[in-house]
Amino acid sequence: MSQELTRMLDTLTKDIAGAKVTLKRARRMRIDVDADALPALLELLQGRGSYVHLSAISCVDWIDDNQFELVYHVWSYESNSLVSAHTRIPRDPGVYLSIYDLYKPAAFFERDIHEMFGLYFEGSPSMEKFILTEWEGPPPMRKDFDAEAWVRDTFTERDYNPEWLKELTDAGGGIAIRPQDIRK
Amino acid sequence: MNQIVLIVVLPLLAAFLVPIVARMSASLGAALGPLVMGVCLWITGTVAIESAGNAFAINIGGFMPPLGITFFVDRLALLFAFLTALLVLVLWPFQGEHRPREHALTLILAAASGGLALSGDLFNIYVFYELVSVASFGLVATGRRSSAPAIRYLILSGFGSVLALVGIALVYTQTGTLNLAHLSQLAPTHLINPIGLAAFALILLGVGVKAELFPVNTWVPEVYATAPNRVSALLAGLVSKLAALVILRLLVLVFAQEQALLVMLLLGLLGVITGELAAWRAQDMNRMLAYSSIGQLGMVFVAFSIPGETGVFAGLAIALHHLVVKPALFLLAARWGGALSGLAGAAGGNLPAALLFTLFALSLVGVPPLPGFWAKLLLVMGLAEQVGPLYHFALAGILIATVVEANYLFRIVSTLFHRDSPASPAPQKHSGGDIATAGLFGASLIAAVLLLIPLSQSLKTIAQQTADAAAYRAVVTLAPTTSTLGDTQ
Amino acid sequence: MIKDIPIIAEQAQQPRRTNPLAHVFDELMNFARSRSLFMLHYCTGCGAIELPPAMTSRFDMERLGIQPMVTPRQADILLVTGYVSIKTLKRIILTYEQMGSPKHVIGICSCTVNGGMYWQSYATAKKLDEYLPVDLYIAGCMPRPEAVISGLQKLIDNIKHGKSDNWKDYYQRYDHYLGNQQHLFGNNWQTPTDVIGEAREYGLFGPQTLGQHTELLESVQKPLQPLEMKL
Amino acid sequence: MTPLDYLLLLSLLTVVIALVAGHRSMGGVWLTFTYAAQLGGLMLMAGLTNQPDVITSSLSFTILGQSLTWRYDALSWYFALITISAGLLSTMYTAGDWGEKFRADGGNLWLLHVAIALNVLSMLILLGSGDLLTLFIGWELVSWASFLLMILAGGPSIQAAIRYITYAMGGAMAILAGLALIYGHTDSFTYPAAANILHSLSTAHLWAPLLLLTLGFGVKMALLPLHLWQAAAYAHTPGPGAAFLGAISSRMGLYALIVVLIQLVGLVRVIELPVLFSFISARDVLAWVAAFTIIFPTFTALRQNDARMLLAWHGIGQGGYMLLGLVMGDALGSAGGLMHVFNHATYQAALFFSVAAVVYRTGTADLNRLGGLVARMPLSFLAMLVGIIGLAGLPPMNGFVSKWLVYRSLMLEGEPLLFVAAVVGTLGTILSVYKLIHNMFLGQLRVEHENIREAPWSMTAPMLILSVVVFVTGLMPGLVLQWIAGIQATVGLPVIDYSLGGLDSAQGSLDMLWVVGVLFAGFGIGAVLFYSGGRTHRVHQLDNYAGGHFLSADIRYHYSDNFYPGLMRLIGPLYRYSFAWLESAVQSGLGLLSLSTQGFYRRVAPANYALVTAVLVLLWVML
Amino acid sequence: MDALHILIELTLMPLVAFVVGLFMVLMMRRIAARIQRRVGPPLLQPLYDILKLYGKQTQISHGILHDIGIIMAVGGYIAAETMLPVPGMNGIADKAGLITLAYVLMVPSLGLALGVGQCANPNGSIGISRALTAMLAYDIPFVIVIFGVAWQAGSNNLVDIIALQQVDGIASWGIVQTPLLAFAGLFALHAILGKHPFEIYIAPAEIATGPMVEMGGKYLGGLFVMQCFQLYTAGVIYTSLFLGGGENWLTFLVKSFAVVAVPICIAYLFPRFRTEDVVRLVWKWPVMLGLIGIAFVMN
Repeated sequence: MSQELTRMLDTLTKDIAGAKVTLKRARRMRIDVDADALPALLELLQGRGSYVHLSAISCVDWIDDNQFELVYHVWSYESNSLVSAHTRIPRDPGVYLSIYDLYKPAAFFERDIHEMFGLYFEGSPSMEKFILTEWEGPPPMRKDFDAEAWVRDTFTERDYNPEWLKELTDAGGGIAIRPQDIRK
Repeated sequence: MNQIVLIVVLPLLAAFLVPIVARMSASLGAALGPLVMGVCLWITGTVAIESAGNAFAINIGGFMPPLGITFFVDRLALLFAFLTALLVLVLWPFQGEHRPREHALTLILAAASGGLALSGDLFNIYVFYELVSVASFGLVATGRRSSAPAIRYLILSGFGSVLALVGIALVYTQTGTLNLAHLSQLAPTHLINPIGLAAFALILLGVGVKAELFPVNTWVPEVYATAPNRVSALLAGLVSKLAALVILRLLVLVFAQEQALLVMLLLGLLGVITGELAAWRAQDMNRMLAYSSIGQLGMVFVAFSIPGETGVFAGLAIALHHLVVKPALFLLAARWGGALSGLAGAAGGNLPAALLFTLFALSLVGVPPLPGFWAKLLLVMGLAEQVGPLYHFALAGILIATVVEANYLFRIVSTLFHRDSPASPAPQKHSGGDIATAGLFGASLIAAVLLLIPLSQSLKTIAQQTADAAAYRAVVTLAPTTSTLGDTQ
Repeated sequence: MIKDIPIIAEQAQQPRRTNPLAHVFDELMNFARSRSLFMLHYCTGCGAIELPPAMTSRFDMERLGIQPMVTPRQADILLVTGYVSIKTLKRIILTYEQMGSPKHVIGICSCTVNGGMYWQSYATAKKLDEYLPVDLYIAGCMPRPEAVISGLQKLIDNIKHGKSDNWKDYYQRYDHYLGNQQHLFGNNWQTPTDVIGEAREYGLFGPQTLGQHTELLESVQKPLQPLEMKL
Repeated sequence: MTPLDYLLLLSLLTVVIALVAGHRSMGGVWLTFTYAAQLGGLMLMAGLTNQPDVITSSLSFTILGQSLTWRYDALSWYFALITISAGLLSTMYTAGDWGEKFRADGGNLWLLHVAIALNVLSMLILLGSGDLLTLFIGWELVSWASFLLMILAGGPSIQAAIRYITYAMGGAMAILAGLALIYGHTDSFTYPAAANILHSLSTAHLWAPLLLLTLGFGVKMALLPLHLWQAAAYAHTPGPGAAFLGAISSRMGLYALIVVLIQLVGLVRVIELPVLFSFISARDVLAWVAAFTIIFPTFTALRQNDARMLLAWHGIGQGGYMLLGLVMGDALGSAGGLMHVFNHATYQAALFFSVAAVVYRTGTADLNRLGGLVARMPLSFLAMLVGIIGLAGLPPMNGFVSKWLVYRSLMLEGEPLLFVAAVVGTLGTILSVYKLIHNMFLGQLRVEHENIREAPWSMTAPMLILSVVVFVTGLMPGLVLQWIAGIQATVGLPVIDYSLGGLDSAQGSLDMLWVVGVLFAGFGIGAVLFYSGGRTHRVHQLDNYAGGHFLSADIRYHYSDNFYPGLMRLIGPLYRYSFAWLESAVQSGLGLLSLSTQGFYRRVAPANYALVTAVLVLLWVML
Repeated sequence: MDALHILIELTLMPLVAFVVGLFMVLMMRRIAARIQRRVGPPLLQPLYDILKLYGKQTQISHGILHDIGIIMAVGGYIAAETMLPVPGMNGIADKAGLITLAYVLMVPSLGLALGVGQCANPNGSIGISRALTAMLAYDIPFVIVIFGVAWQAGSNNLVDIIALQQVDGIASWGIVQTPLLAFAGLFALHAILGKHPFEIYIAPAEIATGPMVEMGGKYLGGLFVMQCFQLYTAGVIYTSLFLGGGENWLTFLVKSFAVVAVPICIAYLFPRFRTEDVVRLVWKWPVMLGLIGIAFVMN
């Protein structure tokens, strides 16, 4: 079954340059594809491969590679299988195409990704604030955003050194942070 | 007092003179007709004063009835002669297209109408009736759109004449006389039978054509809608009443029998109901007025079908009221043709006309204290006094018809006064003459309210005199031979 | 487990009324207050799940005169049961300000104390008492019903002895709280409740009721005047 | 010259002044004074309420053999009092700023003044009718005067007025037929003759005139199923005109019914009169008609979204209480029914005034476009509050007393179902009037109404006067009951044993002085309790619980549309079977008939008819 | 002397009502607790609640009508209590009668409705809309019962009705004489109390306690006082109509508490009905039984 699926996908993507189909698990395939070929791939998947349901779009910040990885999870109700289309785009300028015209639910996912990663999707119906209506800072899920530093800047810490804890610490117990865990 | 004959003769003469005179001098030709009618008016007035309410008979050429031509002059006849002259004068076609012809026809109509009011024998009545037909046919045909309706009118009218003639013939075969007084003497013995009744029915249907009696009135809406409004006013106001007057005379003097009354009642009631119902859905004002006229005339017939003086009283009251109101309404309708919805807001430019219309509508519906109410009250009282389900049925029919009448009339009134309608092309203003004439009618209506008590009394006297067949017989001195013939049979 | 948070500012302690009758009356009212606590449990996080057991047959809060209520107008205690995201905090402040004084705030779960397991999240407020005068924290992740009830009893004791007047602190140091709120929510922050007006009405002014933050508030706020009847 | 002549002359003078000066800005003020003079003239006749006496007018005619006379007795006096007062207050209301605005908006103020003056005059004439003919004449005058008042606003009122006049003419013709039947038996229109003949008629013969007259007068009272015209006709009349109509106009039907049913036929006879082929009596029929008149219009009012329509529908419903009380025929019921006429006039006028004031300020009476006005128009609110308490029939207002009398009578007469029907009506009224006051005056004030002000004094004064009357006559119903007792003595009903506070009876008395006193003492204690609590702080209306949501002025935080969804889910489907189908059926039937008769007249070959008829007649004659 | 006497009565009757009402509220909460296997509140809990609410230091008002609403709600009940005869005191019962009482009892609801309206909170308005609908439902069986009892007694004076029932013991009680009416009355009483399953107009989780949504401090305190009066009134009316009133204070109180206990015991076993279901239910069974009861009475 899975073999058939892979074969089917291979056939489907043979025209798309650089598309690589991998079987992750039963009924779970991964396709790596170039950024400029992704819309074509999704169109094929939706139109000919019966992957009509966009489950989610996820984003990974590969800060070391200076790339965002976008993963489009599409589901087929006919073959009951999930295809994750992986593509990578440069972090800078962080602009990509919207697939709103293929999958309407993409609007929400893209808006969310825009809010969390600062990635801009051209053609998406709305790039307004979505959930973080109060948030003024940088996109919080980017790896170059240091949440802890932000928290330290924004909030004060509570010093909590009651007597009973002191006794425990003196006795060698209590909360201890290993030296390598302490962030500068 | 014999000069009363002149009211028939003079207009007739003038009618023949008018074309000639008009050829010589247009203005004189135009003035001749009104002048003659004025003279008639004056004659009638003097005769009325001289006779002081007493009836008298005139035998034309000195021949005694039943052989000669008899004019019978009582209060009713004088009243109608007077009203004829007055109405013709008031509704004189000052601005017609073919003036001499119209004037001549109008004069003939006046003469014939006067004759109808005065005639004392059936044959003359038939002759004058025919004359009226001819004149009115001519007048109707002067309208631009009225040729087809006029022909229908002619056919129906002719058919009616035939029926009436057959009826008269039947009467003659039964009695050998056509003098009303004589017939009145002979009726109890000769005409209270199926043949007499048949004669009555035929005459009723025949004369009924003019009187807008139920089944023979189908010409009415079309003719009134297309004829010049002054002609419609004359026909609806005057001619129909004269025809009704003839029927009244016959009913009182000759055919005073139950079945005859019954036929009248039925046909009258049908007239009321169909007329008012048809008017309810009428789409233009002239037709609506025509249908309404049918209804009102039906009411007159219902009233006449009440035996005795009450019925005459009520019928006369309704007829006179209608005679005042309907011509005025037709005059007002002159510039309010076309679809009723087009009249929205017409009161804006024409407030007097709209107010007059409202007044007449109120009176027509019978709102106290306007005369229409009292006339209707008389009818209601008369019907209520009668026993028999048919009379009560008629009462119900008339009252329901009144409701329908109120609805459609006041739908129009509200349309007239509708203020915030989209700007439709404003209807033309009425000519001053029409408004003035209608105003005259309105004023007379108001005057009637103020003079209600004396008016009602004099009308009651007229009704008494009219309903008294014996007095009629007493006035007309019959030739001895025929009277003995009547006695012996 | 349960520790008092000391009142942050020294309060302008109201002088005890000298009239013995008034004293008795005050004591009576304090007692009645302590025995009748209507709570509004603002279910922000996981701690809310521990409240139903505390209310129902096993533990039965009603023994202590504690009843759940649904609107802030009726409530005396605001129970904040779990992490407080910044968005939620706005609603909590709105709700708190709509409650009638004397009112008490109880922070339940560690998250309200110092952020708990969300200590480094950009989305949650860490210390509730920076924004609202918290009377009592019930720490734990999550505290069990016994702990909740024990905490409530502690609060009852405090109220009975007239020691739980933190709500006055909100009026008296409004500028401080407002400053913290503005720090988090931006300069346009405004609640529909006119706290300064209330403080003025009830004579609850303190030295820090007004300050630079309230000035900022007054410069941006939309009108809050009640609708007076006009003839 | 008798006092009645003075009164009628004064009324005529009012009409003349309205005609001459109605368009002037001071015209309204002068008219107000003339109405006051009329009231004074009426007070000259106040002695009528003490003894069963009659004041005749020196005006009388004899037309067509019938004499027309006019006279006043206690009944006429009572109704005239309400009529003139309604005219007075309506004109007072119109005289000031309302009239100016009405004129500025393109209304015909002159016509409004004339119409109200004509209405008052015609009603006074009707109330003075001394025989059946004058009754009918007065009736017609009243009908057409109301028609004038209804139609003068133009616009949607025209449809309503036409509908009204059709119903009214139908009613008038039914009356005329009834009178004709009586006349057919007596040849006279005088009351004694009519009473004689009505007493001697057999049951079967009595039914026809009775039915016709009741139907005819019932149209004006808007008894079911002849009620469809009223609400729209009244509601679309301009403000004070609607108040006037709502206060008194349809009560003329009740007056005439009292004259016919009680004075002429005698209530005892009506009570015993059996319905043919059944086991119920005429009273049962009337009482159930009244009961349905209470219920259906009241629940129709519940669905209205226009304040004026809502009030107008209630006006119909309240008419049912009057008739219901009257046909019970005992002292309590008839007193309740009669007193309700006064009470209804007072609170209904106050309500219409209040609504008109709101329309004056806001330009709408749509219940979904108002709200929160109590902060801006407190006096109008007060008038409406008093009015709705009266309308709903709750203590301490006068509406309670009259309804109490009706309830009590129904209890004593042993009519449980009617009693329940009456209570259902009251409960429906409470629901509906709460919706009215809530949607207009309570709840959220809309942004666009932030800056409106209270209506001017010329408008608030009449409503406050009425509010005071509503309260005072609720506190001391004896003031009105003394007139009622006079009427009962005059028309031959059992006389109520009243006291200043209400009623003394062994089977349960009512003393409003005590009830109201205790109620207000209760309020006093409540107030003491309330104000002994902590100080209150007034807050902005947006400082409101919304589940933590931040409210802003542009968010409509107000509950107005479909106010009783639960109830409507249950009884909503029943509204589909309304009486409108009856009317439309009659209308389309008439249309069909009309079409066919027109078809008859459109035939091309008319002579055929003549021929056919001639042949038919001849056949009939021969056979 | 007479005036003084009646003044004392008028003062005492509401006071008694309030105190008894407090205990009725306590009983209600205790019963509810016991049904749910809880301990329930202490003895003076209702009093504590009221004291605390009146003693709130900041209270918000939405306008004068908000205040007047509460005053009317409490004051109306205070007035109504003087029309309910208790052993030894008749108050103004013979000047008002049953119908008046029934209508005076609507005044507090109206006052409350006005106050809630001024709050400009739709939850409150929705609550009032439902409460009024419920009133439309339960008042019909209630007036049927009133009619039946008044007809049976030949008077609508509560004093007479009570006296008639005390003529010969239990046999002359309304509940024995007219059991159907008594049952319909109990049904109506349950609905009047507005406890489950008829408490859709409160619906805490849905419309945030409806009419009470903006009521805090002494406003809510006033409503708590009103609840005391309400329970008392309901219990005493029913006792007077069907249980022969009170021969003495002991039996009077026992009967009244017993009457209130019945619906409460039933109430906490049920979830709640929707509005239209309340109307449908109440218009069906108690109305039917009441009418049958009247049919029996009137024969």
